[in-house]
Amino acid sequence: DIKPAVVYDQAGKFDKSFNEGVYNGITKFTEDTGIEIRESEPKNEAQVEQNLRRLAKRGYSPIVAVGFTMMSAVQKVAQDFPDVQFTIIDAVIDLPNVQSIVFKEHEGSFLVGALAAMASKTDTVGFVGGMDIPLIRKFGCGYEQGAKFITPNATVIQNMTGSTGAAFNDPTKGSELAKSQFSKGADVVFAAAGGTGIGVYQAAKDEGKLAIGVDSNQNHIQPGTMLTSMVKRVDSAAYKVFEEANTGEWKPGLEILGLSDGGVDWALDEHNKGLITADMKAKMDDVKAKIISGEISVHDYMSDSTCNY
Amino acid sequence: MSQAKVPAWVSVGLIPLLNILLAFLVSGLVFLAIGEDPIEAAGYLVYGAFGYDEGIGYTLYYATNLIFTGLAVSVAFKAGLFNIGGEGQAYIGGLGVGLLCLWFDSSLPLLVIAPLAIIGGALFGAAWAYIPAYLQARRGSHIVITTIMFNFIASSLMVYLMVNWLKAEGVMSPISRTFEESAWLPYMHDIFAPFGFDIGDSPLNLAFVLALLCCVFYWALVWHTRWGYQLRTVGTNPTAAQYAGIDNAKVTIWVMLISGGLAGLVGVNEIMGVNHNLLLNFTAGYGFAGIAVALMGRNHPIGIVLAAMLFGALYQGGAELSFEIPTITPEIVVVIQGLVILFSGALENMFKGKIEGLFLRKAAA
Amino acid sequence: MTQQTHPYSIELEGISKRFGTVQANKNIDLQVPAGTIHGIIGENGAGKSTLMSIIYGFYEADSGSISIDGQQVSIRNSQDAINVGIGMVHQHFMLVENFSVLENVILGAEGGAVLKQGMDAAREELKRLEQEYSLDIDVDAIVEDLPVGLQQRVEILKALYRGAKILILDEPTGVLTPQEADHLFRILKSLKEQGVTVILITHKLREILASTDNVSVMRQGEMVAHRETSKTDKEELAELMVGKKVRLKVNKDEAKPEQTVLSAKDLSFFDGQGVERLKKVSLDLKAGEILGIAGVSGNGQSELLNVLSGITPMASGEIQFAGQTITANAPKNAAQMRDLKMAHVPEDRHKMGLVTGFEAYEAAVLGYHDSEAYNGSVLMKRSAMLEECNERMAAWDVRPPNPHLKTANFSGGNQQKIVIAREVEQNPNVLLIGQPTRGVDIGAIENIHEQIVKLRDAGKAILLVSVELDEIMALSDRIIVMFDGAVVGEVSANEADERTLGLMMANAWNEGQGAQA
Amino acid sequence: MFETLILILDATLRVSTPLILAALAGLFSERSGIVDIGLEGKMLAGAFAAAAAAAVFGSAWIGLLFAIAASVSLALIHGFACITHRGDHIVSGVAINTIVAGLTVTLGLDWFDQGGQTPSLTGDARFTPITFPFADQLADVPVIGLIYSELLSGHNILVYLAFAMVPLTYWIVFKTRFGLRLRAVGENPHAVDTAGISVALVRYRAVIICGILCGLAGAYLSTAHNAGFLKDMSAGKGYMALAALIFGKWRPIPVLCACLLFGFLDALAVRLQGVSLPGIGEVPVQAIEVLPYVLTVLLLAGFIGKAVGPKAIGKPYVKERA
Ligand SMILES: Nc1ncnc2c1ncn2[C@@H]1O[C@H](COP(=O)(O)OP(=O)(O)OP(=O)(O)O)[C@@H](O)[C@H]1O
Ligand SMILES: Nc1ncnc2c1ncn2[C@@H]1O[C@H](COP(=O)(O)OP(=O)(O)OP(=O)(O)O)[C@@H](O)[C@H]1O
Ligand SMILES: [Mg+2]
Ligand SMILES: [Mg+2]
Repeated sequence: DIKPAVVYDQAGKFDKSFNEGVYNGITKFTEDTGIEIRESEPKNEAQVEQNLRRLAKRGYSPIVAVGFTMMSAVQKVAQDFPDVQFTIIDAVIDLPNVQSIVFKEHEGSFLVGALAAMASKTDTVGFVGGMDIPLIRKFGCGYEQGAKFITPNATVIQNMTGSTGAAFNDPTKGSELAKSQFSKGADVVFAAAGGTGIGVYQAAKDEGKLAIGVDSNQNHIQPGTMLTSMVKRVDSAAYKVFEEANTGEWKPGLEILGLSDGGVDWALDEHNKGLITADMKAKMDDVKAKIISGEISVHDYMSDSTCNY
Repeated sequence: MSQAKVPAWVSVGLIPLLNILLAFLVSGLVFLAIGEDPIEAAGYLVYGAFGYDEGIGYTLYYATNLIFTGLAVSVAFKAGLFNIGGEGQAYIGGLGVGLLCLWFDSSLPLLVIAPLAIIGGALFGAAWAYIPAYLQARRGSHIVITTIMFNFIASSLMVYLMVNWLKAEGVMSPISRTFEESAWLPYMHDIFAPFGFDIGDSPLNLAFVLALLCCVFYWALVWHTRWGYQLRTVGTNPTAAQYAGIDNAKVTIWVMLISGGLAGLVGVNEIMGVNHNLLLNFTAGYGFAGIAVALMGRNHPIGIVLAAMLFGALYQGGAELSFEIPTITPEIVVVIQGLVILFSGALENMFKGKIEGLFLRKAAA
Repeated sequence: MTQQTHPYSIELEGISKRFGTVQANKNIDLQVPAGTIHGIIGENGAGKSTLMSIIYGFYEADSGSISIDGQQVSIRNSQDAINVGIGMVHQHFMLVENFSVLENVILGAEGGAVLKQGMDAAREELKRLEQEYSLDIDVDAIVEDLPVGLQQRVEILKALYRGAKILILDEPTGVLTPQEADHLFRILKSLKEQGVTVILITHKLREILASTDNVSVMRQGEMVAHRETSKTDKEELAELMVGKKVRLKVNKDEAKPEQTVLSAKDLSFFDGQGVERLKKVSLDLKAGEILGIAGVSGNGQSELLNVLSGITPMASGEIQFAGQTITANAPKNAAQMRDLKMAHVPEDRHKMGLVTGFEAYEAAVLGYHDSEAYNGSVLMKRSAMLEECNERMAAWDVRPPNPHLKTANFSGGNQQKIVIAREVEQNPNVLLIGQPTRGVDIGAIENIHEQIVKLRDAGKAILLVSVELDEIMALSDRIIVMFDGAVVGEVSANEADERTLGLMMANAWNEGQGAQA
Repeated sequence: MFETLILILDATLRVSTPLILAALAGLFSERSGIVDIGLEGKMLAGAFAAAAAAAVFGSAWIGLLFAIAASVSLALIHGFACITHRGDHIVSGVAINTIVAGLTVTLGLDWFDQGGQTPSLTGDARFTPITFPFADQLADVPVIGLIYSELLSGHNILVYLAFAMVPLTYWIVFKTRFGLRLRAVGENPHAVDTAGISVALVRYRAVIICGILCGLAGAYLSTAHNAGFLKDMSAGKGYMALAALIFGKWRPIPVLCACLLFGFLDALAVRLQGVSLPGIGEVPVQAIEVLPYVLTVLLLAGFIGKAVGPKAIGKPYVKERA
């Protein structure tokens, strides 16, 4: 049997979003296989490395590191423990014992952008990002493309919550930003902001507007308000890592997950089905097919650090 | 006020010990409240902090930061000033260290960069303390409030600088590029390795020695120089200081410079010793914890080292604890810290009167 | 006014009180006949204030009982005292300075949860009281704007407003000019006529003899004697206070003044609030003389010492000293003045002269800590400091002679010796000395006075500030009187008498025509 | 433009509410002579208790009660240390802030298993906006309509309560017996004592009021402005309130103005983000975020006028010298 472990980033495993996605994945894995997974939630920089190191020393493998903030620590520890398998999500490390998993967030964001434009009555949609980093701009850029694909003259208001890690955990600010976007005419807002999103959804609910969740399927948080969620299947990615490790198929290298392989998607469930008309659904299926087929090419912000498409 | 004196072991030994004991007792109640066994938890705590080489290394690494901030708080205390801005001074001190490393890491050897960065860190920290000090000395602004405000300002400034100027190419988080190894302060385990000692991989680095040197510096400065004499006079009786021709304002300013400089040295440990790049939030509350360290250490360098080790042990033991029992967060250590500050700081008189009275009555009888 | 049901308005039995190791009151008995003025005297620290504070419920006695009008009462806080009709004017006023007179008076007796109606009623009542006792005051004035004499009236009004039948006054005249004091005594008399019992604490035997019916004497926490005022005199009271015969005279020869060593011209000084505390003060100090400065405390003497010694900078004026001209633009701080051989024994040794948290040997170099004698190139020379401290302790008979004892743990007199030794041993050319014997017992006083005279005879110049007229007259060769920040007169020691000086201190002396009314 | 202004002001009211409540809390405490740097901790504890109780009982009002209880308990600890045991006020405040920062997360994790957060609150577990009569109908009336329907209407009860507290505080402090004693005890406790009033009792009452108001501020954070508790969610607001208190020179109306100014800057920062101002260009968000702190320092430096606090503030009341 394998001795797997996971290290969450400093937002903790219950961030209702990214980390929680991983948590859901591994819970399912444990249910399915009975294999316990060691979890660890470091609280500062020193502890990230300390915990990775300690897990490696105790013979855990594979060790999944959640989030780009762990990149440098994983890099160091992976070099020191070449026999241990590491997987990092959302960052790329080029080492023989590290698997890197990244997502085509721009494709998923394009989809929800399109849906937002369809649902908008004002032709104005909003985007609230968390920390102002290229990864989050990638979300915003995809979203904008999707919205303009449906309504070419749509207005897309974009705000970032802040420039530090705290920006992923500031619902108060999220709610203020959302309210300011609503006051500028937006009636659908997409939050790619971790815990900050909770405030955004709350504001949308309070003002009777629509919101779009991110990472996990967040439709259940404010049913009736959540138009959809741009799911980034970190849960199935994590599940897959452990499964492959269990069957001996785990291999290092870069893995990019997008629409075609279900790595990103939009969520339709009982919580939002009342908001999605058959028309919209049909249109969405069409757009999705076109992206997968390559007929629509979505620009990736991180490829050239601009949003020119 | 008495001819009959309370024995020293009572006032510097027994009473503080009772206070800490009480803090731990109440902490135990918190463990019980969250359904954890306090004895088991204490076991992990102690083992994590002192049970193995690496753990000890981590304990001392945390203690290093706390010695710096503890000394910083304490030296200001000696002059009657409450420097609550250690956090910001450490932050800006780290900026100084980082900038020097970034500028010189590829052109100068460690032997030159190290002293440069130490001085730089101290200077930056001191500079950040200068404004509150100046305002207190010359304009009577309350230093507690100004230093708190300067913590916030430091934090905004760092975010601005990191995001707009210092961020490395191609990374997500606002961190600078990693320094060349010529700007890495040697790890203790690397220093000991050639002699055949394996002390376990930990972030403990040469900055620990610097911290100990600072203790000696503090001791000599405060009790054995005329500056120290002036400083203590200002701290205990500012009117007498004026009478003695001591320039209170000047003393206030330079003691805050020293205080800020000491706090700034946290940057040496964190930036040059451990992280090897500039990043946000590396001060992680050490500036505030320094208040507790200074209080518990009774404003004496030996006491401060001991208190810093105690708190370092709490940090490291707490990390161990939450690693072993994931239902316990490391935040519980913050609770213990707070309780220690409460009982040995704010409530220090709770037993004092009674116990001293007991001894006085015995002596009087 | 009140119906007297019992011969003693207040009666104490076996009152004891200890502060830490200080036994401030020891088994005290006292009976105050109703409707009389009862004086209490005693040296500093004898326990007078403590006793009064116990009666007023500010402190709780360790043991003993209090009876009012023959009824034993339990007074555990000031409210209890007020309820049984006791009012007190404290040595240090208990006023909220930025409140109006009215607010101060009603504090604690507001007459309702909302202020409005209580305030209006109080205004009426105060008008009545003011007329009845001729206590004129503007009830809407802010207390800190009032002169001390009026602030004291507020205290008295406070007590009367609460219906006090027993009024305690703790050293009420210490801050008053003789004329203000006279007014106070007239008020007390009219209170007495209305049936109020007055307990009066004062150091001034003159006042006791002039205005009380009975007098009790305290010494070292004990009540040692009671006398009917008409049947005692100054000498007896002084002896009772101190416990031995008192020589009230200082032995000294005629002064032989030489050249002027310090000359001040038109010194001005403003305090933090911008009040002018020194108004163009000029004086000359000659070698070989003691120049005394008399005045009610708070008339600029402290400020004068501080400006002369460089502790606070002057606003304008000029000091000539040791060949230097010191002005507002070319100031010298206290350390620089010391270098020019000016020594200074400050008025308040706790606040200024010592650092009570220091060990004696450290306190013994305060102000001279920069001197080469105590310093190496970087570190201070502890052994040199200790050695010198030991020597001085022996020479000045400081008890206990332990240089490592915390300064706070020496008694007042010994603390004063440490300070005076420190300053005198520097062999200064000018010694400024403020309140040299405040809180010091008679034995030590003699010693200190001797030292001052000895220094003068060695040809040094001495500027002496004291609020004790007796001390000024006993020591000085020349006397300057200060009032409201200005020098209002100068007399030579031979011409000085208490009456003239008293009038000068009240600024009521007109040369040529004698005293005004 | 006018609409934008109204909307910014609307946000200002929301953001400054916890500041106002906490600053008034500090006003009571500090007027009595007790320095309270622990506003932050009390507010955080209140936020946690409110959200936790609201999550369990499903009622924001019950949450509010718990918030007040938690905050008052801390206030009593502060009082016990500073009033009864003459401890250092600042040290006690720092201790309380530290304990609360750790304890809320620890208890939160134990009780709710959500990484120290409380569950998201919905429905009655939150204070919801109150819409004034005819607000919707009047919305289209020029100027007045907007002011009435956007700015004045549509806040939750705690916002209105906070603003009502300002004149109430003024009245209590300056027009009542308690207020007179409160002010006196902060200026000269000896005078209060000799007037037959217990200094400790007045001060304890003051810190209890302080606790109640901090509890309100905390409850606002977690059950009105947000929908749940989050680690460190007070985010320095307690310190800002303290700054506002000094800025406002310990007087209710100026304190209100200071809070509104800070709130306005905060609301403005959200809206100025990424906006390019004519002549200045794009202002870094950090520059706006830092304004309240810089303003406070400038005030303290005496450039705007000296802030002189109650005279006996921070000094333990001792009758018997030790
Ligand atoms: N609050 C206190 N705490 C400790 N000791 C005190 C306190 N008040 C007075 N004492 C001590 O008690 C003794 C008596 O003091 P008290 O003030 O009663 O003297 P007093 O006769 O009023 O003197 P004075 O004439 O100087 O006013 C002194 O030794 C003094 O130091
Ligand atoms: N303010 C004070 N702080 C601490 N201790 C004090 C204080 N005042 C007095 N004492 C203590 O009380 C004792 C008695 O002091 P006090 O000044 O009444 O002595 P004394 O009997 O008058 O002696 P002396 O004749 O030397 O003045 C001293 O030994 C001292 O330790
Ligand atoms: Mg007295
Ligand atoms: Mg004495």
